[in-house]
Amino acid sequence: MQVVFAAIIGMLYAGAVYMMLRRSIVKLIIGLALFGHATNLLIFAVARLVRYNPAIVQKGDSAPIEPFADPVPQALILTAIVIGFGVQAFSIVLIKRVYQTVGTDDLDQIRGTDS
Amino acid sequence: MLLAVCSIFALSIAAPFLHRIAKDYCAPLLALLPGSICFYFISLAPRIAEGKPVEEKWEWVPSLGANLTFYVEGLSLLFAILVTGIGTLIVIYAGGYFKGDAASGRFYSLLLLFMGAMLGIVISDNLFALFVFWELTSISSYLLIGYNHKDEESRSSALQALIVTGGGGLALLAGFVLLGMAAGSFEISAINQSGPEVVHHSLYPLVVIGVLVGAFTKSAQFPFHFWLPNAMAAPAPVSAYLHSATMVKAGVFLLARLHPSIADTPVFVWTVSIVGAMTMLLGAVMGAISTDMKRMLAYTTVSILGCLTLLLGVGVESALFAFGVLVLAHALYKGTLFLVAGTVEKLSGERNVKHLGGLFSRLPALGIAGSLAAMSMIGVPLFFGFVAKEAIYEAALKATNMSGLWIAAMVVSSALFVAVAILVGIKPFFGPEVRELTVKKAPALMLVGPLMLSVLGFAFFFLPDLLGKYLIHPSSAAVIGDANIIVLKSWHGLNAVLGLSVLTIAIGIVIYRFLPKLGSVSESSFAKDPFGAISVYERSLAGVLRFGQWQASTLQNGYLRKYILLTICVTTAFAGIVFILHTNWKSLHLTFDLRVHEAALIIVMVAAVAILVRASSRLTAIVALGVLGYAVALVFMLYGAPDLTMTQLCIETLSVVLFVFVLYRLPQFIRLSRRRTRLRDAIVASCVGALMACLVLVASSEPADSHLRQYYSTKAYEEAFGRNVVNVILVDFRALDTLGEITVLAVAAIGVFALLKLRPPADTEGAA
Amino acid sequence: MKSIILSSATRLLMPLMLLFSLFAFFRGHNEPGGGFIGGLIAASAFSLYAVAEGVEQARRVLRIDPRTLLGIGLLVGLISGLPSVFKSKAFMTGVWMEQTIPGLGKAGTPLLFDLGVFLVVVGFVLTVVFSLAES
Amino acid sequence: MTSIVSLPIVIPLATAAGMLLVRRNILLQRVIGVVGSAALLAAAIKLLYVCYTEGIQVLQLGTWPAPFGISLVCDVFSGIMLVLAGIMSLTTSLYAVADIERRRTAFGFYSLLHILMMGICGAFLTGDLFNLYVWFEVMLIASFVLIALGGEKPQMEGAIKYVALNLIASMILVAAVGLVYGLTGSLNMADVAVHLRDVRQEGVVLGIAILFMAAFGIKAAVFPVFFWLPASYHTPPAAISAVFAGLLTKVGVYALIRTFTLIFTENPQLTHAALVVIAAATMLSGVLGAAVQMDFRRVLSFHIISQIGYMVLGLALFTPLAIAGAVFYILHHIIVKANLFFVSGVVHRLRGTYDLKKLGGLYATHVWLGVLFMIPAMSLAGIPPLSGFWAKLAIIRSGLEIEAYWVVGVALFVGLLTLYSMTKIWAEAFWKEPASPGPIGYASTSGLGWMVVPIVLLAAITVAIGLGAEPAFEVATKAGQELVNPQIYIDAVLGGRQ
Repeated sequence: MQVVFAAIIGMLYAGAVYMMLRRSIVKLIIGLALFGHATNLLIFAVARLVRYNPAIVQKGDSAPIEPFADPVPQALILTAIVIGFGVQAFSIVLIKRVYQTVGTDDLDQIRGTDS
Repeated sequence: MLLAVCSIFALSIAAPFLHRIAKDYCAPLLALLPGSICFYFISLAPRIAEGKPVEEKWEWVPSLGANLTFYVEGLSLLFAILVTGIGTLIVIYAGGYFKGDAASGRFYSLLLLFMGAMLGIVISDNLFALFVFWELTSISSYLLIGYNHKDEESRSSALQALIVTGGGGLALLAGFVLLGMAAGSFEISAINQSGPEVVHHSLYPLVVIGVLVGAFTKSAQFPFHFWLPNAMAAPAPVSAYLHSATMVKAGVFLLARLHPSIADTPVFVWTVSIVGAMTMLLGAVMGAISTDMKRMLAYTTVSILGCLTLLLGVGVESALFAFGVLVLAHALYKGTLFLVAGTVEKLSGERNVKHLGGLFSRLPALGIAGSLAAMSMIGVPLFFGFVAKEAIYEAALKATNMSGLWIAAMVVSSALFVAVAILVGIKPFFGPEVRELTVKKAPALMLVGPLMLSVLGFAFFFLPDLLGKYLIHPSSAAVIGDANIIVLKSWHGLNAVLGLSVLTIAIGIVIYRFLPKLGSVSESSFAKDPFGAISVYERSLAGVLRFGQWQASTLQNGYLRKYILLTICVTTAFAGIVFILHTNWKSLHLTFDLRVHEAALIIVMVAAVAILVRASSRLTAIVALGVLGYAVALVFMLYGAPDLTMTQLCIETLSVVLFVFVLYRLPQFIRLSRRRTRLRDAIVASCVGALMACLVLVASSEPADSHLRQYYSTKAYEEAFGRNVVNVILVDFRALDTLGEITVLAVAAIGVFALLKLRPPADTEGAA
Repeated sequence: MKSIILSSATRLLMPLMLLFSLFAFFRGHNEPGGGFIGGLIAASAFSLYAVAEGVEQARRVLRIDPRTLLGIGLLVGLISGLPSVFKSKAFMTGVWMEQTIPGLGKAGTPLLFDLGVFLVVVGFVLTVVFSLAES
Repeated sequence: MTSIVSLPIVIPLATAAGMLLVRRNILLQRVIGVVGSAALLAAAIKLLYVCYTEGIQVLQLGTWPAPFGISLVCDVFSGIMLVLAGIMSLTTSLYAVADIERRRTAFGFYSLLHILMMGICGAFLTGDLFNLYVWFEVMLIASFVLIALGGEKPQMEGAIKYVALNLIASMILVAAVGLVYGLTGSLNMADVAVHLRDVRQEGVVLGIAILFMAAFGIKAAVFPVFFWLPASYHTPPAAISAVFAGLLTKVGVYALIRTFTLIFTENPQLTHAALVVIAAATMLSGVLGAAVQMDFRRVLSFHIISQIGYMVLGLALFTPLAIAGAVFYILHHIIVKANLFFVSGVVHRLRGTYDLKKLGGLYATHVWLGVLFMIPAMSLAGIPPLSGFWAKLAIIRSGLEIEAYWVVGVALFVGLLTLYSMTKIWAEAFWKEPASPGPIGYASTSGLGWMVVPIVLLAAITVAIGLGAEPAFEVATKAGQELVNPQIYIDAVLGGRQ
């Protein structure tokens, strides 16, 4: 299971990088979104995947019943997802505006500020 | 001491304001301060002559070894008197030179800044304090050379001087640090007492390189000499003060000051002597074949600096004695000549010696000053220059190595000086009138300096005992210790040295006769750039800039995908190599147990990614991305994370909506990259993927050790009163993360709003 | 594109969704849910309304500019951390009421904090949706 | 009362959130912006004083003990950085009164500035790796919006590069944090430092170290991953450029120093040796880029990179003096670099352009501006007795002490080129005769005083920490001592719990 998930994460990273290296500004954003998925899964997988119960304390107990999944990475991923979403929303609108002001979605033609 | 230096700095800051109030009376007022400091130093002479140096210590930055310690012995005293004394006269002179110039307050400010710094150099005991003042002189020199800043040539000369002396300064800094490390102290007095420790230290070669480069650049030694003639773009007071009497002597001063601790090796002796002798000859030749008065004086200054360096290389007692005499004599006659030349230029607008002549009737006082100084420079008896010349020949005769060679070089260059002195100091006044010049009347303030200096150059010939006892002898004693007392004499009687002096003058007059026939030499390429030092400087500067241009346009090429590519490649390669080399692959535990629904989910994800990267329509891509997102949500569900699943589902939906909303207005995908590029990108991408996969595998095969998990799950309900541990973590255990997270959301919203609603005003859009 | 079906469906759906969002919010401390999910649901309710009735109308119903919600939400989140400071405990320490509120369980500053999250999420989604729709 | 440690986060957030509620009142926004900054500065100074005199201050948020809650930790290094953030916040707020026009202010400039400050201060304070990532994101999103705020074409072009490359850095960072959690089961930096020593797979630890280096390196703009900086830093208004140039990249350097003195210290012959090479290349590449630029702000932008190299070098040399030098360098550079950008803004105000070819003649007309430019410019070039000299001296001295001659040579050469490019600006903008006498673009002197006050303030600080370097250097030395002895930090955070 570990191996398969490691491979999937690797594939997501590879896809993300490939998309980011394209010239289209839209693919860049898609690449970043993929990157986000890959990273979330990485956090999830590296903290051990277990087919356990969620970490919820049942009525009458004082702690979740073992075995239960580690809640820490879940909290981290939740934060990361939300942050990622906020950033992504901004980025999407940004590229829309970039396209409107610059008039192209070809990144190779957006070079005005470098030289 | 500190008070002296600081008061000059304070005056420097006040000068522009003072100038605004006092106008043309400003200069004499300003001169009061350096004048009184000069008298203070003169009053120290008897005490120092008795071998009692004046010390003063102030802590500054002790953590780095930098303190404001001052240590005035004979050498410092000689230089301090020169700096303040000539400085006084220069300030007065500037009062006439800049008469009526409303902006000249800045000039006084810079000049006083320089004066304070120069005084600091000659009296500092601490290496870093000395360095601080050293760099201040470079900067003030830069600003003063470029004083006529609208002139392109002034600016580039100023830059040249700054780059050369600044570069040397950096070498010097390294040299100082190493010297301090080798000697165990950053105080020069302590270093000089440490005996042969420095010379035998393994750092010694580096110390010598650093110190010599610093001193040679500052004192315009070959091959760094070229900046000095170009620095003549500065106004005359600056040339006379900085580039003749004081700043350029800082280098040789430094070598003299450090002489006791670093000079006692063949490497030092030979390098310094040879560089000095070469510079001496080169400067004299160049001076003689030039026709521009200021350049002639500048080149002879280079030559004198070479001679001083040579004397330090020779290093015997009489050489250091001669060093002191020559410093004094040169300051007097060269200062005069620079001021005379500057005055002539200012009043007549001409500084080519070919065109000058017969000015005595119109500028009698100046003519007297110029010819007195010229006589001193020639070395005519009854002038202090004669004493100096005798002293250096004497020193060369006593040299322990290559004595003959040094004498020959000295005679040749002194003979050339004769020609220069006649051309600059005598011919303009007493020579035949070459062309009609309109000459203005000389303001009195401009005459005080030249007359005073030239008269002193005459008077000192008759005061050998006084000068020898209180100035010259203490200065050489400071360098070499006072084993034997050499008496300064004006007249040695008929001996070999006198013969040499006579020979020098004779050759000099012959050269003066033949010089007009060499006139065209001054236009030759050799005269403009002897031995190609300038072109080396220019070519290396241009080379550095071309390389800079190349690397900037190569790296910063504007292609975002190349930036990303390089960023990712570097990271992956570096992390990958380190990781692979240091990993123990045998201890991995790999698990493969996959259930059917998990396998199905994975196939969906693989398919989604495959479709995504190959998608040629935006809609396909967005749908594939959405499917992938939902699949990830399912993964979370399978492994015990319901909160994540819900959040992921919600957010994925919102994302898809947002994508559709916005991206639909953007153009269709076109396949822009070539096949080879795509292949390259695919390979890079695969490497990244492989690395991350391996990292995950190895990291998760370490034994699990989550003490956080245990703590949170037991405390969640009992102390934080929540059953959903994930949510308790979010709002309590790690609430700060969540606070940051909602801040991100809030800012993103502000950003989206601003992007959509805040458009630039139409006019700026056009301008940008 | 105003459709009567959508508009009447919205009028029915919106209160329900808002109620549900409160439910998700309050149950979050003990079951999956919480301020974030709750906020998203509430925001969708208003978004739906904006689609059905137009942004103008939605803004009017909301009464308060979504960007002000952002500010309030952040302040609420921040303020929830302060009571503990006055009890000379560390910033952001949970302070709980002694009694439990029937149906909700214990109330305390972490819930207030979650309310801040809720408000910011609503403000975020609505700012984005409204300004996109208006542009 | 360790809750004071949280003030540098609380104050900017309260200020920013408060301003969201008074969006329409520009005057009120400006007042709150300045007052909030002053409060931040006051809190930071107090905090620095406390941790200088009493040692490391730790706040366990929510009273959950480390490593379970999030710790806010303030050592002297953090304290210095916070004070600098306060100074930058205050000066930028003042400068922005005149520099940021009404439309940008109305769209939340001050809120964004304070949220940026919140993120920066959070990053300086946090003792938790994931929390560090969160603060980086707060900082980043605020900077995204600030760089794009106004929507002018160059801003858009710069923003897309800035956003893309910085997001990659964030992704690398969060992946690395995830891997650390997988390895150690902990996120608290002190705890991680302790547990990472026990990990048997050295390869993965080093791999993670490199990922951190890359993530922070991108943020700090080191060679060869600095592209986003010259592409974007000269596009927004001067006030924004200044706070970015001064403070923002230094957060990356801060994080590098923090992680590579506290967490990844087991293998310095690999990690720190690599940093030496990176530092040298960064110094050179940046200064070479700067030497050939012909735009005021672009010269300054490339210089940031070059100077980052010095700071990284201080870390890489890894001796107490070198690290103190790096800290002092950061301190000096933030003040000086921001000031230069402020000056460039005034020049733009007066002449309507940043193009050095078109500028000129300012020395004749505005001597005071010349003086105000020269102070930070010469300080940047390391001319004594200004602050930059001591910074450079400390690093050069420590380099020579451990016989790293070649890199010292590079550093000295870079110093010379720095001097060259500063004098280039001087000669072109101040000395040279301008091509045309009047302003080239939009020029206005209204409200100029608001822009000059911060410049004078920062110049005074530069002179003060140059002439009176000892107190500042003593603080930096204390910071350096704490950094080279990570056990002090670990003990302070974890107490007896190891």
